[in-house]
Amino acid sequence: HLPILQWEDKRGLAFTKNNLSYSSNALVIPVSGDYYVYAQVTFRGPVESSHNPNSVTEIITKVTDSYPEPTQLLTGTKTLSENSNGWFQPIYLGAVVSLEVGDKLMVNVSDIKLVDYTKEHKTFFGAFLL
Amino acid sequence: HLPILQWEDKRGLAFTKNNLSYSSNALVIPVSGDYYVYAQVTFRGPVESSHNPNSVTEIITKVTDSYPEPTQLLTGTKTLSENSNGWFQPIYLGAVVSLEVGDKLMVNVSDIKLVDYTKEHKTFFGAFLL
Amino acid sequence: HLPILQWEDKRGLAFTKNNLSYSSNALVIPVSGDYYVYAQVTFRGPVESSHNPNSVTEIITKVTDSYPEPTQLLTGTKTLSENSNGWFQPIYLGAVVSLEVGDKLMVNVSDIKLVDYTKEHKTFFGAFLL
Amino acid sequence: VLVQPLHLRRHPTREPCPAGMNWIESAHQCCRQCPAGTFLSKPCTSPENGSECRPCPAGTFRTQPNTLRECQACYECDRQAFQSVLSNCSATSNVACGCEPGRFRVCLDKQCSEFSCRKCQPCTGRLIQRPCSEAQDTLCDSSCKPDFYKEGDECRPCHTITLDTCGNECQEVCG
Amino acid sequence: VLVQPLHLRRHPTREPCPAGMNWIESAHQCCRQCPAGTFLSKPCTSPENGSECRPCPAGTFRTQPNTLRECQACYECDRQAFQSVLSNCSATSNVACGCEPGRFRVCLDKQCSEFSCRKCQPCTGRLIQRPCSEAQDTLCDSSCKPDFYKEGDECRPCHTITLDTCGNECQEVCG
Repeated sequence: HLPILQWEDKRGLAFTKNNLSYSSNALVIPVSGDYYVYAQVTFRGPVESSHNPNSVTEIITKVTDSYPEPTQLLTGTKTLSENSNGWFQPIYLGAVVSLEVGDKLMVNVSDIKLVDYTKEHKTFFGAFLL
Repeated sequence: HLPILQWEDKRGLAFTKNNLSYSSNALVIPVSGDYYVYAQVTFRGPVESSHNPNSVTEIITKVTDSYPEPTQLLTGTKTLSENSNGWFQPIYLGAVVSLEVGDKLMVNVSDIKLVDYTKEHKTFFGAFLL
Repeated sequence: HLPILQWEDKRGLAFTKNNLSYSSNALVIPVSGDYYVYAQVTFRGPVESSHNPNSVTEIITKVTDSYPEPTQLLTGTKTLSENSNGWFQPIYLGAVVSLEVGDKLMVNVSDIKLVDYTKEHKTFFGAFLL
Repeated sequence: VLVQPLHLRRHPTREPCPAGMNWIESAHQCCRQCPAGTFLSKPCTSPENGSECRPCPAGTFRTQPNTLRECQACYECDRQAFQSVLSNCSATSNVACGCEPGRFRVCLDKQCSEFSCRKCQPCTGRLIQRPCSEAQDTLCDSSCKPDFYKEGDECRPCHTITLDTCGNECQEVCG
Repeated sequence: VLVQPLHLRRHPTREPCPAGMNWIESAHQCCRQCPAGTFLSKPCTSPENGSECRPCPAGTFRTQPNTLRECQACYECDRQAFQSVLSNCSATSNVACGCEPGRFRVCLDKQCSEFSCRKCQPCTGRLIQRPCSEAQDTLCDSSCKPDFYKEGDECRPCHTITLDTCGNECQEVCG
């Protein structure tokens, strides 16, 4: 599977409340219901170690005890044409999904080395119950 | 007018509830109020039949009995520069709009042949009452 | 600081309610709480007067009496590769932020001359209390 | 994927309204439409007493009779992209934009709802087959004007050359 | 930045369920898993009496035993991009897509979950080292076939040339 992003859940703009907790790279759903789930990942390159990619992908996935495989909920995939000199590419995703208590939400990316993790307002992830 | 997208409203991740129904390609608003309306369309190409476009557009429109013409609520339009070999371009739109009971919401696109309909987590459309 | 965008808050699709008011280019928060804040700016070019940019940036910032400097809440920045003839580039941002009564929300952009202000459904800004 | 977290009773069935009238949910009846250029500020209380219509505020318009609570915001012409106003926004019509003199439209989509204004080509040293217009660039004659000689795909005036720098093409024309 | 505006007590600690069973929150107990190809339409009321499982509706599937309330929607093959169906979606397996005959896959990401189908090169005038396949383009021989001469990086048939237009390369081969 694609690499999973790690998140800061306490410092700066980050926070959790009402039992929506964050543990081992995932948001843990405290009560069944419909949630608006969203995430933005800013990709940037080129980065020496990884060959010049021709695309970047961000996927919000759900892991549940009721099924052995993760479910892809939302996917943003964009091809890159300008990867000679420096480039930036934000991908925003957001939608309503039905979740069960105990479900875990995670963000996967095509290449973790291309993720701009330097500023909390460029790459972020969240959810709220409707 | 631009072609209107058709949606799956029951199978997989798709669902409707609380009387927000889907019929003939449109969401039908059951109660007047402010809604957060959103949609993502993933465009992809090149596709033989349609000449290589230089832009893709996604528009969320409202149709109402109170006016003979559709109203454009949200528009995302992006020019394309990388369309020699395969390309992908997601466009996400979302905002709060005031709607009346009976209003219909639809998603129009510049070229229906360029829409990636193959995976439900790449192209999606929804709304919820605030 | 980067230039601040001005907004229409009454005519057409624009509206404010529940004391969330708009004054001197900012949304003013009437009650402390968690808000989903969002904005889309459609950039377009080339525009003679401004040299051909190689990137565009949109930032949602917070200004508060409790701190002399603005806080960057959300940032979307994209490099441009196709700016010989006409180009369009929408950037959408949205997330939940904790705000205090009296806080002001604004949208800054890298170059105001590149903002497509011609149609209300292409560039928009809003917030709602969860 | 659509959801709306409120439990609601189905709204009552509506008979179609007679021509010139629209069903108003909040008034639970048909009300007379407001004419183009106005909007419905207060719904009618009974079909007889008309709806209260108010003119669209400056900067907004409605091209059709309606029972909407607000008018549509006028578009603006893209001054920085050399667009010019063909006709101003009025209460009953949106603004219409074209290109500044000396420029023509380059459509960015099929409907040409988005377009940029590019400089017309000058046809230096050539006759103009078709002048530049809103919709199309100038069409230049393929051959050069009298007293101009061809150099690559440019037409150069004879009087600027000295005989020794003059190739055979230029000899023929200017010789 | 994550938030969730509801006040809740922590849910009771759960002992892991025996193999073949999953904890069902709404039933507050372990229930038997539904087999692949079905979904949990009604949770069990006690561990003994099994869960009610229903087959996945057409156009959906589950490859594994589960206690989910719905099946996953099948993917579709991208006909407009010359993809073809290798195996149809069934109740227990997603659709599998490949390329139409005469085309090969060009992966757009590392896992090749997204790919376009490009035309195989024809190797005109050359021997085929390795034929075109789903995964790779045809590999042509670097040298030309007999009775073909090299012109740039193309191989041209001898019979089409007339001696006077024949360069030295072609003289050698076709002479």
